[in-house]
Amino acid sequence: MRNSVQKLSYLQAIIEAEREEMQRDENVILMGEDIAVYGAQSLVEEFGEKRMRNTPISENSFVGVGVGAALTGLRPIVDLTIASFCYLASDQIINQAAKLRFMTGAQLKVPLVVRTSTFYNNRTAAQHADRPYPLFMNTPGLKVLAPATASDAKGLLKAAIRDDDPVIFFEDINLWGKKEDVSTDVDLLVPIGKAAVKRSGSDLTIVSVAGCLPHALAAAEVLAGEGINAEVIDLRTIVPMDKETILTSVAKTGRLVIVDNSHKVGSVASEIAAVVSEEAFESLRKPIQRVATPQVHIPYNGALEKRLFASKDRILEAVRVII
Amino acid sequence: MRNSVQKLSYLQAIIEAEREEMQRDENVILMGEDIAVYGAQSLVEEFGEKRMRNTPISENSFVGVGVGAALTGLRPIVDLTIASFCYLASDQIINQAAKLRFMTGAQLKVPLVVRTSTFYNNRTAAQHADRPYPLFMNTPGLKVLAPATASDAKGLLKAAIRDDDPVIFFEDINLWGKKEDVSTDVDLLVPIGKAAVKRSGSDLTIVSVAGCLPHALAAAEVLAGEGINAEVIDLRTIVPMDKETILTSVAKTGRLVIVDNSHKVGSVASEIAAVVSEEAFESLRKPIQRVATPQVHIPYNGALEKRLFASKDRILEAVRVII
Amino acid sequence: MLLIRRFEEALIAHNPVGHLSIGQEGAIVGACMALRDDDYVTGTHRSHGHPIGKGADINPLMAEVFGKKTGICKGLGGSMHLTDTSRGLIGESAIVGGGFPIATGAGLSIQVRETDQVSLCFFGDGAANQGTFSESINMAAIWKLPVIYFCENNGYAVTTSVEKSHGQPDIARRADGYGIPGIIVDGQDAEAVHAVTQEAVDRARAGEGPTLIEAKTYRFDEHSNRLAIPIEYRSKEEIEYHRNERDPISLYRATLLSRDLLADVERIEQEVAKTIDAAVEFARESPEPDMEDVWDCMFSNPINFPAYEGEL
Amino acid sequence: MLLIRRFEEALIAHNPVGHLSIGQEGAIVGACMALRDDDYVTGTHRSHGHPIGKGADINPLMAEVFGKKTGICKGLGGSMHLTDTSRGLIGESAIVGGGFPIATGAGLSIQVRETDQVSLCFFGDGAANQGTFSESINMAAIWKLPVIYFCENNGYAVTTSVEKSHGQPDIARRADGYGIPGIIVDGQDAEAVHAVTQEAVDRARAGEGPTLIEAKTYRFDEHSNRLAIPIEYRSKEEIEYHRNERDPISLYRATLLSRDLLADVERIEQEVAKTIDAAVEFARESPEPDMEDVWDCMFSNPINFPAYEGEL
Ligand SMILES: Cc1ncc(C[n+]2csc(CCOP(=O)(O)OP(=O)(O)O)c2C)c(N)n1
Ligand SMILES: Cc1ncc(C[n+]2csc(CCOP(=O)(O)OP(=O)(O)O)c2C)c(N)n1
Ligand SMILES: [Mg+2]
Ligand SMILES: [Mg+2]
Repeated sequence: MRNSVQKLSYLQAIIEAEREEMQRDENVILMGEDIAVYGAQSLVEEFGEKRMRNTPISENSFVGVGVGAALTGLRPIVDLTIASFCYLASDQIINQAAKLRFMTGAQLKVPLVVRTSTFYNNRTAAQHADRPYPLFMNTPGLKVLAPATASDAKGLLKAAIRDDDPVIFFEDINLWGKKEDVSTDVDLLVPIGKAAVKRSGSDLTIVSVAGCLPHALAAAEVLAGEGINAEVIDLRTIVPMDKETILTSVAKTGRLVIVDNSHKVGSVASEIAAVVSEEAFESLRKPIQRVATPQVHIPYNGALEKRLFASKDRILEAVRVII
Repeated sequence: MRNSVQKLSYLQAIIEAEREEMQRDENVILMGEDIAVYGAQSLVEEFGEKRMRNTPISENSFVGVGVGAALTGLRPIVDLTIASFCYLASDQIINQAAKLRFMTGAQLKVPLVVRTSTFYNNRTAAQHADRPYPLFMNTPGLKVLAPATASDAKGLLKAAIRDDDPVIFFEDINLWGKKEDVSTDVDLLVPIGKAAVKRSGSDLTIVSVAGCLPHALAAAEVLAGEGINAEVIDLRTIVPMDKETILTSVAKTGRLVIVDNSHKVGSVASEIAAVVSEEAFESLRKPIQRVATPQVHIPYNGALEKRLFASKDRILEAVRVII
Repeated sequence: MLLIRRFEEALIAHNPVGHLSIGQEGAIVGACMALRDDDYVTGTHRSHGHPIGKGADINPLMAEVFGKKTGICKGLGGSMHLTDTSRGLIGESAIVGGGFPIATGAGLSIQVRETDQVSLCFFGDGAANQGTFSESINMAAIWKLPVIYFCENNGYAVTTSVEKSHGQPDIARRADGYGIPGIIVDGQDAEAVHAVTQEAVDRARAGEGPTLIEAKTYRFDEHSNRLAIPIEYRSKEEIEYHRNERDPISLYRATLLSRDLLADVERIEQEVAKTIDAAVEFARESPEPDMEDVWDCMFSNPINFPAYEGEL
Repeated sequence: MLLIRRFEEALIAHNPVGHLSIGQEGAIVGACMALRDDDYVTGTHRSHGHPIGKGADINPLMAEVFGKKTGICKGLGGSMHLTDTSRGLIGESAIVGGGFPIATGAGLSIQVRETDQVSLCFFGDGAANQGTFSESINMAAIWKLPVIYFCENNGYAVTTSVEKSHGQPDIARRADGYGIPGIIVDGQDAEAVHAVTQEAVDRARAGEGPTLIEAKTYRFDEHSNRLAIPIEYRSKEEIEYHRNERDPISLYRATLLSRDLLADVERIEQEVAKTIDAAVEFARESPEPDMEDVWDCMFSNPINFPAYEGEL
């Protein structure tokens, strides 16, 4: 089995990661609302209600229950389903999960994983369409992941479950259905804190955050047709950020476009821009371009909604400004 | 009375702003825990329990009660006392206050003010010492204020109370006791969205966020002694950001130090750095320096805590790198 | 009731989006009948019934679900957020439990402004497990606010039954912990719902404080007609029983017929059909909203905020 | 009890920081007496009593309040966070209401790991108004978790009385809404507290689920000796009455004397005095923590996170 692969969608890869880790370690449990609905039905059958906890609609508390369980020997995965619900649980995530180890002088550890999905481009309107990476990026004590491929989703989630610190795992529902070959190696982890160079190039750097990757690659394809070689980096881990991979690329290309579906002000893109303009100032030849969501809420109307998020065309437009 | 002044501390100025606005408009009410304790005792005497609501310890709900009251004719000021409690109420602030006008196609408006104090440098440890400006900076639909002087505190709070949109008002307890002359003009508002140039200079720009101002001015003083003229800008309003004042200054000086007591990753300083490196790239002569709090929690030990926040020395150190 | 039913049946046929109230119309309409036009209402993700119950215009509601510029929320809010402020609606929260504080705040506003309005908060059984439920009810209790907390207990939150998610299954029984009355009523009997709600409204207007009402009702369709449910969490027999024996519309129709009102019933049925057809037509033919609407609806007072400049 | 009292009196004398439990020792110690060393406890901002009640070493507790490197939390947590995990403490939350979910999670962990431990959650009357109270208790009820929710009802949250902030004043009465037992006990009577807690612990260990206990107690001093209170929210007579007639230590001392235990009492009093003196000495002479401790305590597994490099 070591070297074989299976075709899995991004969501299936996540469920497989959970299955493998639950098989490996009986202290791994899963909690969330309607736990069987979002793909995990087979896990309920395999592991039973003791380890698969269907919670009441009490987000702050069931995340906190995860914290308490993590402090006392379990390794809970808590599914916050839709990322807009992070705001209901941010108290327990930030004031407790992120701080408890520190505040007890490292007497405690918090091996907790919070899964949550960004539900944009889905006509669910403003109260369901948040991409709140920046909320957690600013909080010390958390690791924040946002994979863009099925393999990374599996490998990063497994790494997160084995990690002794609290990890927030952002899924992108626009990728849930995307299939690819995923390794069946039960010990293959994707390292937390490492970005992936998905395409190398020397003319400009495109850093893609979370689900923006397909659009970044599509844009790079078009540019390649015009003889422009873009390097495409998939950030994968938001915190801790892999500055090295980004700075190395910008040192080579001197031009940077960052693609991020969070709201532009205070975005992940802003942080990357700040780091690069601080630490790679001398190599930057053109102003950094952020392709992000403008400061408006997400409308219900699907056509309007779509225009607010990353697309090949919006990326190309940004590239044209600096090429 | 129009042109007279009175000596008020920063906290007294806030209470005066509340008093004047409550006198002017009977729809202004105040809500919060132990409302009489933090300086507002005289308001309870003047306006009575009907308009001065002592709330139970239910942050998410009493902020939401403020939202509901704002939708239906009142102009509530909700005191969230300590900024670490923002995480308990971020659901109602972000999912409701910030979004309701938009989601109803502008049928509703939300004239709500949330006051909250950043309690750092006070030996209250990590669960009380947050400076969570970035949380709200990333959210469309909110205005975010952080005054650094008594006059601005008064004028901005009055502007916030008269504003028809939700406003988050960050106080800095390290400034609460600072006295200065404050105008008694009941109609003097400080405009939301305008930074203040506190000292002009041509050699470098220091942008100060919230309570960092005294340290920035002290650093500028030292630099002046060395013949270096720093321009010091007090941001005052975090959202909407007064890009123009910052960009104009950087166009002149070509050097920028940003001083911000939020955690560095995803800070207000990061956003300013991103904007400047995007829009004033050509005028920047040296890499932008962010003086912010590193990614660690705030320790109880007072001596250690102090070292994590802005100080004259830390600012000077950053200036030396680019001068 | 019929207007809600036909409205949603039209959605199933023409624009299958959203969370349907079919089966719950008796509770909704019974409650709304006890309210005046200027009373406030907050609702939920299952938002179609509440404005219809409060007498809102159908065309802008239908256009909203179609995402059109003529929608009551300009196509920005959508199926989970049919809010018509002209009928006292002040938000339909798709954040479960989000309405508790807002309805309570409206109650505070009424008390401070000294009007004799009331505020009614619709919520589901699942929502009762949000902390905002107890926090808000407690605040209304201490301040004696004119708020009616009205639970549409349809037995399930998505796939989770009340029995599996509540320490004990009667939500109204929690009222005693806050020192307020808690009342259980048959939600399939619109007149019974009307009667208990009227009592609570009278209490509220008299300054006697909040009431918690629990209407036992049932959702005939799936949680949302956009969500595939891979498990059987309730039996087919249970569903069939409710559809056949416990339909609030059939039950009320029978009541009306027993009162010799066949002619009126038939006239109303025809009128409703026409109204709905016209609304679908209106919604279909309406234009889409523009990006400018998106920017325009952000702020009342956009000092220094950028406006839309055609960049997207 | 006496150790808590003298610990805090030493703080008043030497390092006036924090929220004191003086007056509430009977409730704290009575509850802790029913617990084993390996049972879990979560506490509050009023954090000194809980670890002492659970039998923690005094020196590291004292050093922590002094902010020293030898403190139980290395001087990083401080007065509101005296957590000693070796005695089952898993956090003292200065976020009011923050302990409910955490204690509940410990209960879940016990159930999943199938040990016979229990988890006890100390909280104040004010904390009962946080949403986490009802959310967490409900979860413990549906899953029958071995959790004891133990309210130190001292009548006030800072300056706000229970009467002004709770729809009705008995917190234990809320238990019925979740289908679990709610018990009121005199918190100034340590033996009575012990008895009811022991019953709840036994129920929990037997798999019969959670219990809500409300101990009526009183805080003799101000909310915190760092906060100036500009209003008179409780009468001097009320305070004097409790200090004179309702001091749990005087009351228990009298009980012990009536049992002819004067010699033991005096020996304990002397031992306590010595322990406290030694702890103050220890705390004073201990070194301050370093910036390196701050960085070291951030992550278990700091892959790719920066370590301290002396920059501040
Ligand atoms: C805060 C929050 N958590 C979870 C959800 C997802 N969700 C939408 S509806 C629903 C069930 C609500 O159940 P109930 O309150 O009984 O209302 P019903 O759907 O039965 O009308 C859930 C869990 C949500 N929208 N908001
Ligand atoms: C979430 C939160 N809100 C407010 C506060 C401020 N605060 C600290 S203690 C306290 C009163 C708590 O009252 P109670 O639960 O009765 O505990 P007691 O202080 O009486 O022991 C308040 C309001 C806080 N620390 N956390
Ligand atoms: Mg339901
Ligand atoms: Mg108390």
